[in-house]
Formats: sequence, C-alpha cells, structure tokens
Amino acid sequence: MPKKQNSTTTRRRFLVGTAATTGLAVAGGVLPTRFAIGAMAPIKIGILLPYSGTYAALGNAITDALKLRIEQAGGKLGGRDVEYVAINSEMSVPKAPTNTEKLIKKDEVDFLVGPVHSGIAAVMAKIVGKRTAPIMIVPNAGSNAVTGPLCGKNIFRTSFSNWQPAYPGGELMAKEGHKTAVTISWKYGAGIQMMGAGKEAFEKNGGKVVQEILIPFPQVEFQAHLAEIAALKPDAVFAFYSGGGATKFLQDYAAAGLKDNIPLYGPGFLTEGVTKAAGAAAEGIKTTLHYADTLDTDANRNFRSAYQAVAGRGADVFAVQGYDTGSLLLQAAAAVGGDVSASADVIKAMEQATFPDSPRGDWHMSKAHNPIQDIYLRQVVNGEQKLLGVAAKQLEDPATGCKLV
Amino acid sequence: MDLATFLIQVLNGVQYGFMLFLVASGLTLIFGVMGIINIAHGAFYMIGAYLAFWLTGVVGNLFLAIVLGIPLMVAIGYAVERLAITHLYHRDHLYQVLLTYGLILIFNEAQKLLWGTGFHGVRVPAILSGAVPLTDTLVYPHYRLFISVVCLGVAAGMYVAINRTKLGMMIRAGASNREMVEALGIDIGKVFAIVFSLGAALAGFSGMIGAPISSVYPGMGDQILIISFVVVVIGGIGSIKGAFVGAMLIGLADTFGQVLLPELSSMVVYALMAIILFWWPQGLFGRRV
Amino acid sequence: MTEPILRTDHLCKNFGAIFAVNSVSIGFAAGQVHAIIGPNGAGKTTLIDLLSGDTQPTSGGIYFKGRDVTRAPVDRVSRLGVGRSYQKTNIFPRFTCEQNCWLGAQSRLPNSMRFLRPASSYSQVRERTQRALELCRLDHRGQAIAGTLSYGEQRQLEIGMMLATGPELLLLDEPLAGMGNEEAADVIELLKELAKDHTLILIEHDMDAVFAVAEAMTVMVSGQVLASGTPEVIRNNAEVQDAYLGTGEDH
Amino acid sequence: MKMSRALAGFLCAAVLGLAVTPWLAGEFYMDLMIRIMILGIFAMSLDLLVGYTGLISFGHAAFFGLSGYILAIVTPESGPITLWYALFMCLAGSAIAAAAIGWVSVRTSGVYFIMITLAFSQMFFYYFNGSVELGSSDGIFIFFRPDVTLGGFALIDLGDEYTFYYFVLASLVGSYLFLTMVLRSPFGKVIQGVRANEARTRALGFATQRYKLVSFIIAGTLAGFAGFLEATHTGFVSPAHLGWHESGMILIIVILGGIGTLYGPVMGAFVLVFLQDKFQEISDLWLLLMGFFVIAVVLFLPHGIAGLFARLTGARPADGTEVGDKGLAPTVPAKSREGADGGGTA
Repeated sequence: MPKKQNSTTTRRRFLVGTAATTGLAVAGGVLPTRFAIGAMAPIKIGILLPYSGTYAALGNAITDALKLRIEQAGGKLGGRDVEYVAINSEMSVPKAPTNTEKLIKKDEVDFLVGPVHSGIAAVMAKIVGKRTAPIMIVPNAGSNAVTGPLCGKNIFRTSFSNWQPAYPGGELMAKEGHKTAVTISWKYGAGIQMMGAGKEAFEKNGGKVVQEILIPFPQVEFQAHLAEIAALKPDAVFAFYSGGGATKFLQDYAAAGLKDNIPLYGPGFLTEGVTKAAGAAAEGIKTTLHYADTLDTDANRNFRSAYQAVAGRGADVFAVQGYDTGSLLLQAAAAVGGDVSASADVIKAMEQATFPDSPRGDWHMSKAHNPIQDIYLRQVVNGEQKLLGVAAKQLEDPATGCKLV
Repeated sequence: MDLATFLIQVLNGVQYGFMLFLVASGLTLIFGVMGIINIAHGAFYMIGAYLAFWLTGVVGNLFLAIVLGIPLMVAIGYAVERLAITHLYHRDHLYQVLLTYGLILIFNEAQKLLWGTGFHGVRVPAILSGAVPLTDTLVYPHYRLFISVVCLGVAAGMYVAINRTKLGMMIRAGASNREMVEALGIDIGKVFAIVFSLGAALAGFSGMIGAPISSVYPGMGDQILIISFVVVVIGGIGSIKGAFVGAMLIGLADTFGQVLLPELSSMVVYALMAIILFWWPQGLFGRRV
Repeated sequence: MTEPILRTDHLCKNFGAIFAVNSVSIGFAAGQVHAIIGPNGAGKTTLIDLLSGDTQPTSGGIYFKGRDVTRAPVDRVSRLGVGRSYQKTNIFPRFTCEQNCWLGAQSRLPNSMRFLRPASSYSQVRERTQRALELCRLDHRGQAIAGTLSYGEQRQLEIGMMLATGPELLLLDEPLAGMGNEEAADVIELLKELAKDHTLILIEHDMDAVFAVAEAMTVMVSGQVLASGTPEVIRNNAEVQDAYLGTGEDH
Repeated sequence: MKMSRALAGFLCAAVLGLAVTPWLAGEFYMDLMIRIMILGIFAMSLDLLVGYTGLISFGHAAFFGLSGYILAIVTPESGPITLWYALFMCLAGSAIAAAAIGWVSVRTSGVYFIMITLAFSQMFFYYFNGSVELGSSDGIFIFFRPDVTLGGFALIDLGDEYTFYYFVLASLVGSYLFLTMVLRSPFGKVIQGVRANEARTRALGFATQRYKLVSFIIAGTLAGFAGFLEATHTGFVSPAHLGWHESGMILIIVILGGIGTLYGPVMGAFVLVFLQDKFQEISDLWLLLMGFFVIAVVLFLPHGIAGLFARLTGARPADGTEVGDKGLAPTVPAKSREGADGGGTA
C-alpha cells in the first residue's frame, strides 16, 4: 500500500509557508497553487475501513476490489496517479471523528471512501456534509440516514440502503404463503432498519409479525431466543445478521432443529460470504440482495476471475461494492480531466454515472445518491448462492428525509 | 412461559454456564495462585479456536486437533509467562492489566497475520452430529451435551488435581502463602510458570472445544473476556468453586434476562454482579482479608 | 473505685469455632498503665483490635468513658480519643515524618472535607504536628522519608502519629518488639513520660519492661482472663506462675 | 505538592505553546490539540483516583460518555442551548451517577474495585447500546454547540473553532489548578493517605470510605466535564464512548504519562495521540506496534513520561506522591492476595 512519507515533509514545509503567508492564502493565492499541484500530484483517496476485528474481511474485500478496478483502467484517475491513504477504522465510532478529520484536514484527500459501520457513516457524513470537499463514497454502510436525513451533495453511496435488500425479503415471505413471522436481529441501526423494512413489506402483503426480537449488538448467544421461537411456532423467521454473527446464527438455528420446521428468510447478508463457514446450516435458505455470485453476465464472470486472481479468494457483495466505487471514481475523474477540485462538475458526473460493467448488473444513482438497482432472489444450493430471479426490479430507496429529493 | 419452555431455558442457561466455567476456571486459577489479572485470557481462547480450525483442516478431525493443540497452548502460555508475565509478580494490578492489554493487541494482530480476517466454521465431529428431540420443533444437539459433560469432567479433574496431587498441594500453598512455599524449598517461579501454562491451555481448550458452536472469527476473545471476569469476580477471585457457581448464575441470569427482560437483557449480568459485590464485597466464595 | 475510662463486658470474638477472645471483662482505670500479658495466641492482639475498633466483636460490649463503642469502627474510636500502634510497624513509609504526623493532627479538625485552603495554612494542625514530633523525639527528622528511618525510629514515629491525634488513651501492641536494648530503653523512657498524662494499655513480652512501667496487669491465656491486678498481685499469683511466667526467673 | 522550578517553567512554556498553536498550525493540528487537551482533562480526572486515591477504576469512561449523552438529550434540534445550563446538566448528571456508582464501589477494594467499576460502566454501555431512541449502538448527534448569548449577541459561541479552542485550553488549565488546589487541601492530604495506607488512615480517625466516595465523585464529575467538551467537539456520542476499551485507553494514557503527577497524564494524552498517528502511517499493523509499545512502557517506564522527565531534570520529590519513583512504584508488592483460596473448593 503506498504510504505517504514524502507528503508529510511536504506538508510541514507547506505549514511553515502558510504561517508566513496567511494573508496571501486568504487573498485566494491558494487556488492557483492547488491547481498547479493538481496537474502533477496524485489524486488522493482516503479510505476508512475496518482492517481488524470482526469486520476486517469486509474492509479487505472492498479495498482490494476498488484497487483492482482502478488498476484495470490503467491505474490512473483522469490521467493522474492515485495515492491511497488507508486508515483502519477498527469499527470504533469514538475514533471516527479523529480519523475522518485526519483524512480531510491532514491528508487533504480528494475522495473519502468508507465506511462499513453505519455509526461511523453517520459521523463521517456529518463532517463531510458541512463541507464542499472532499466527496464521500460509502462502499457499504447501509444506514438509511446516509442518503436520508444526512444526505448531501458530496455524499454518495455505491452499496445499498438497509431498506433495499430487506423490503423484497418481506414481500417474498408473504408471497410464499407464510402468515406469521418472527423477526430477529441485532439491536442497532442496520438491524432495526432492515427488520422494519421486512416487517413493512410482510404486513403490507397480508402477513403478521408476532414477535420482534432484538439482541444487543454484537452478542452471539442465541439459544434462549431460539427456544422462544420454537415455543411461538411462527410460519417463518426473518433474520438479519452478518459475518461471524450470521455464521453462528445459522449454525445454532439449524442445530436447534428449527431449520427443518420454520423456514428462514432475510436480507442477503445472512448468507453472504458465510456459506463455507456455516456449511449445511445455510443450505436452502432464500435471501434477497443486490448481488448474487452466480449472476450470468460477462461482467460478473470477468470480475470474479480477476478478483480471485488478485485477492486469492472468492468475490462477495462487498467486493462488488468496492469495485463499483472504483468505477464511480474513474468516471468522475475522467469527466473533469483529472481536475477533481472543480467539485460541482465532479458531483454532476457522479450523479450521471452508469455502471454497465458492474458485476451486479447496471444501476444508477438516485437523487439522494443511493443506487437504484435490481434486488435478486437467491438460494443457497450446495454451498453456492443460486440465482432464482429478480425479486425487485430497479428498486429505489424511499430516501425519507433527504433534502436533495 | 410453559413448563417445557422453562426447562429448556434452564438447560440453555446451564449449558452456557458450563462453557463460561471452562474459560473462567483458567482465569481464576491464574488470579488466585499468581495474583495476576490476565486480560489476555480471552486472546488465549481465540488462539485455541483458531488452532482448532487450522488443525482440524490439517488432520481432518477435531478431537485429534485438540490433542495436538493443547501442547501448543501450553507452549504459548509458557513462553508468555517467561517473557512477560514473570516481570509482573511484584507489580501493582494496574501494570498487569496494562501489560496483558498489550498482549491482546499483539495476539489479535498475530492472528490476523497467520489466519487472515475471515470467519470460519469448524465441523462437529460426525459421531456427535446428531440431536435429541426436545419438543416437536426443537432439538438439542449432541455436541452441546458433549460440551457439558466435558466441562463437568474438567471441573472434577481440577478438583482432584488441586486436592489430591503434589502439584495441587504446591498450588494451594502458593496461593495462601508464597513465602512459606519458598521457605520449603519449592521453586515458586516454576509453580507459577506451570499454573500460567495450564491456565492458558484451559482457555485454549475452551476455544477449541467451543469452536464448532461459536465459529471462529477475529476479535472473538474480547467478547468472552469481560463476561468471564464477571464470573470470576462473582464467585470470588481464586475460587474454582466460586467460578463454577458464578458461571451457573451468569448463564441462567443471561438466558432468562434475554427472554424476560429483552429491553435490559445485557444489563442483567452486570446488575447481578453489582448486587453480589454490594453484599459480598469479596465475591460469593472469596476469602476475606 | 471510680468508673474506668475503658471497660469491656463479656467480650467475645470467635473465628469459626475458635474463640480468640472469650468472655473478657476488664476495666481500665484512667491514668494508669495497664499491661496485658500472656503466651502467644492468648488473644491479646485480638483484644486490642476489638478495643480499637479494627475488629468487631462477636458478642459482649465495650464502653469508653461510659459510652457504648462496641460496634464503633476504628475511625470513630480514634476520634473519641483512643490512639493505637500496631505490632507490625504501620506507618506511611513513603511520606516524610512530618507528613506522617500531619495526618494524625489533621484528623482532629472537625472534618477534613475541606477543599479550598491549602492544608499547610491550618496553623493549629501545624502546631499539633510539631508537638507530636517533639514528643516522639523525631523533631530533628521531620523531613526524612519515614521508610528510611531505623526500625526504632519508625516505632517512635508510629507513637508520634498516634500522639498527633491527641488521644486520652493509648493502645500499644508490643511497642518494644524487635528492639535492641538501647532502643528499648529509650522507648521505655518515652512510655513513662506518656504515662504522666495518658492512659496506656500495652501488650508486651518483655517482662522487665512490663514490671518497670505497669501499674496494673491482666494475664490472658486461651482467650480468657487468667488474672488481673497490680504487678505485685500478678507476680505472686501461683496460677499465673504456672501458666505463663513459668519458673518466673527467666526474666 | 512543591514542584521543581524546571517543571514549573516547562508547564508554563507548554501552556504558552498551546496558546499560540492556532496561529501556527493548520486546521488539522488545531483539531488534534483540542482532542488531546480534552483527553488530558479526562486523564487528570482519572489520575485523581488512580494516582492519588489509590482507586483503580476500569469504568471511568462511564461518566465521559454519560455526560455526552446528557448534552445530546438536552440540546434541541432547532438551535444551540445555553452553555451554563448544558454544563450544569452534564456535570450534575455525572456527579449523581458517580455518587451512585461510588457508593457501592468504594465498599470493595483491589481487583474487586476494578471489576465493579467495569461492571457499572458496562451497564451504562448496554443501556445506551440498547436504547433505540438514543440511536442504540450507532450513537446520537448533537447538532449545535452550546453558546452564551446576551440580548441576541453571542458572548461565547463554542461553534466558533477558535473560541472553542481557547475554551478547552482554559478548561485544561482550570482543571489542573482545581485539582492542585484539591490535593493541597486537607481533603487532598487524606486521600493521599488512603492511597499510601488506607488502614492506617482509618485508624488515625478518618472515615476513609467517605473520602474515597467524594474523590470518586470529583473525578467522575471532571470526567463528565471532559465528556461534555468531547461531545461538543465532535457533535456526536455513542455507546463506545463509555465502553471498556475507552476506559482502558484512558488508563494507558494515565500510566504512560506518569500516575500521581496530574501533568503527566496530559503529556500521556499528547504522546499517545501522536504516536497513534505515527504508527498508523508507518504500518497497517500499527496495533501490533502499539501492543509492543504498551508492554515496553510497563516494563521500562513504570513511572511514565513524568518519571523520565523528573529524572532528566533531577527534580526532587516533595512528598510521597509527587514524582514517579514515589508513585505506585513497581516495588510495591501486588496487593493481590485477597480472596485467594486457590481451589480445593471445586
């Protein structure tokens, strides 16, 4: 990973300069300087993702795919070199303000990519939203708020809103003839929002949620609640967990014998990237997500083999989100010939970006800067995500509370 | 809650308690005998789980993996004791907490370097993959029963080892009067090294045997650490019996807290701890000073 | 006979099945030096612990100047005017001698929940501290770190800390323990001087010292009082000679 | 608490340096210094407990975070709240919480005290973690910084970065002077006695539990003050602000700086934040470096930076708790034997 030893010294010299010529800078002397630097200096991409702890795999997948996409396009953005400044978010919300400020004010990045965690996303969006630069691209965190109440001109998302993959899941559950359901998830933003969307869709289509179980994040002791579900005997269970939590939930659910009696549904994260770890416990589970491994397109096949080659592991939805983040950056920089300081033009280019070569199929930005995308229906068969069809065509998040809409 | 559900929840609570006991017993042993607060205990648990995952992949069987993994854990524990912990015996708790916190950071990063950041499952050995039906919808896996039996076995084994063996005698003596043990010509340093290695092995063993139901992922040690401390403190630091009772209390309180007080479920165990320490400032079976 | 300054009434303390102190009733006359003697394990230190409030009795009562202090904690007993020193030197080894005594002196402020003025500006505390240092003959070592003093000086310091609290009654647990002859002689002198205006209760194994200073004595064996009276009475008590003084000529 | 001339000079120079920082450094460093100063106040408050009262709290972040939540709750979404009112609510809330937690906690000692403070902070953590109205684990925003207005004219507007910077600087100096005053007072002498030898202090006539409790309340309230500043600074508070990692981090800062010195922990905050910054630049494995660093501090720098500083300037300790080698020195035998029954009881 290119680090920036040299830029530190440059910056120190720059600081001294600023102190001496504060007046000049205020007078606007900075702008031409910046452009002069801009022509030769690399475009800086700040990355704030988890590289340790439970979600490290997500951070790595996103980073690897992002770099892969830019390498595929020649390793340059709008003709300029690229410099990555990556910070491990450690999934720590208290550290998020400092980390974000550091990337913005110290490293003066042009683009800010991150995060995975919705809480950190809110912190970043709040800081970035007050400014005109840099432009923030969320490659995962699904918090509805980021493209809702916290949305902003310079805040984009290439992943999903929590509402998107969950709503079709609730619909599916009702369509498959289930009348009653229990929802179960972690008690945090993503869990609450996804369960809310699933419940909304399920009840709109004639179902009834009989119990909503929220377990404190990130606890993974499910036994007591599984016994509770067994006693309630609903027609179906709608669940959202991800990563290690999902593996454990699926295993416990199967081991308790519930899997054979009460079918499990959920947003695709429930089975995404965990099928190998969960093994038989994941077999047969139907989920809805904006991606499926087995999408039968050239774009997807090419992406998967290229990613496997550089990363040494199979691609997942997180890699796809990182990859599309790369595509978005390429289009934005190309539209302005590399002069990313002209932020209004960059934003316009990003709003109009298209993704014909996206592994998940073509999608585009909504007015709130969230993907309008297909949501697929998948089922785990022999440890693979088998594509059953499209659950919702070009689904758009309601973006409640966003002033851009 | 009908009677059947109640009994099932009791079963769940007791089983969770057994698992907690396995982790907490090593912690309380190190605490009680050596006077060391080892907050890296959770890291040993994590390493155990990763060893189980890795060795199962290599040799194809969890039991064999555990047999191979335990000596490795003892070795790791021994190395840590010799290199770091040995400097802490005459230091305040504060420094013990800090140094072992440093160890957590190192172990977490080492885990990342060795095994990457993905999460993994460990297959339940075929012989134990069945289940006992409890109700028409619910079954209870054999493997969970197996863990409970193993935990009881470990508890009994520790009881015998501490009360009936020479090492146990030295451990008991070391816990109550270090000077006397030294005066008797026993190398207390050696006893400590053994105890620490055993404690690490116990934590590792918990991680290994629990791996099929906990799954294996980065940072898994942090979660179990705090709750293990709660168990140890409730029971009284250094008391194996206390750890056992504490583990049962916490297992049941947590299970029923989740069902009966879902809004406050995670606060329940900590509230229980505060209440117990209010009435028994040294824990339930702690020795008064 | 006047009402004793401190009196116990069937005082008991047991640890499990073992009675360390068993139904002890003693009256300590004001202004006297009262020695408690007895073999090791007789319950002497436990008795002192009960009197000072360091330990709470199982049953029975303790009365200081007619006031029931049976369950009073050690800090309250101290504020009522009972000072104590410990068998094993108990000082603040990292503080200077002056600071050691300072805390004792400061404890006689109505309360120490005072946050604004520097402690050093309380002149009455300063004077008290100084007087205590003089009394324990350490005024020349005020700035020395207590932990660096000689053993004998540390014992003196502990008495000084106690004196700084201005007690009427002193509980001294083996004040001469571990001292050489010369140091011991110094401390005996000190005790004699203190006896002029304090009540002293002391445990001591050095019989010469005991007979040199004590005006009353109590002999304890197995947690119980074997005999009580003047030194003369005790010396001539056959039972005591059997049980404790033995041949009596060793000393 | 006499201090050497070199030290006094150094501290004055440091404050002067902080005062001119906004004029020399850029936006980022100004921001970083604010964060460091806030952590400094937080660390000093813990030093009162750890370094002067001998109470090792592993749950000190509870007050830091709680105060932030109080600010979030009292700040309306429509506009700023009056500084004095916000401050009063945050400090009163922290003080009440500290009184409640302290009342139970000071009954225990040693490891049990460490653990019971941890338990209480975890209870706070899970309360906020589970509170959907307060944003559960994602946290909650504070949209406006408090201000003081008089007839529509903003006298103190913490929304202004420079005003806020100097407000925090004044708070740091004020906190230092406040704690210095407390430590010199009769109360301060008692708690230092408690730390050196609690049993002896009791036997001298002090109801030590009451003093420990009051010390706990003062420290908790000051931590709440730091939490107020932090929440104002970032406009955000989350359960992680009161989690055990945060409590552990602040303990590290105190020890790194040098316990029982007050100024040491502030230096500790400075060093740790900058070190973190540097380690992050050096390597992806910066946590590994941090781990080795923490261990090195424990083994080779038990008196922290302040101890090193004292050795370099040859400062003589004035009393038992002044400088490093008089502090919680490594030669103190671990007071860890409580409750050891070593089994035989299974």
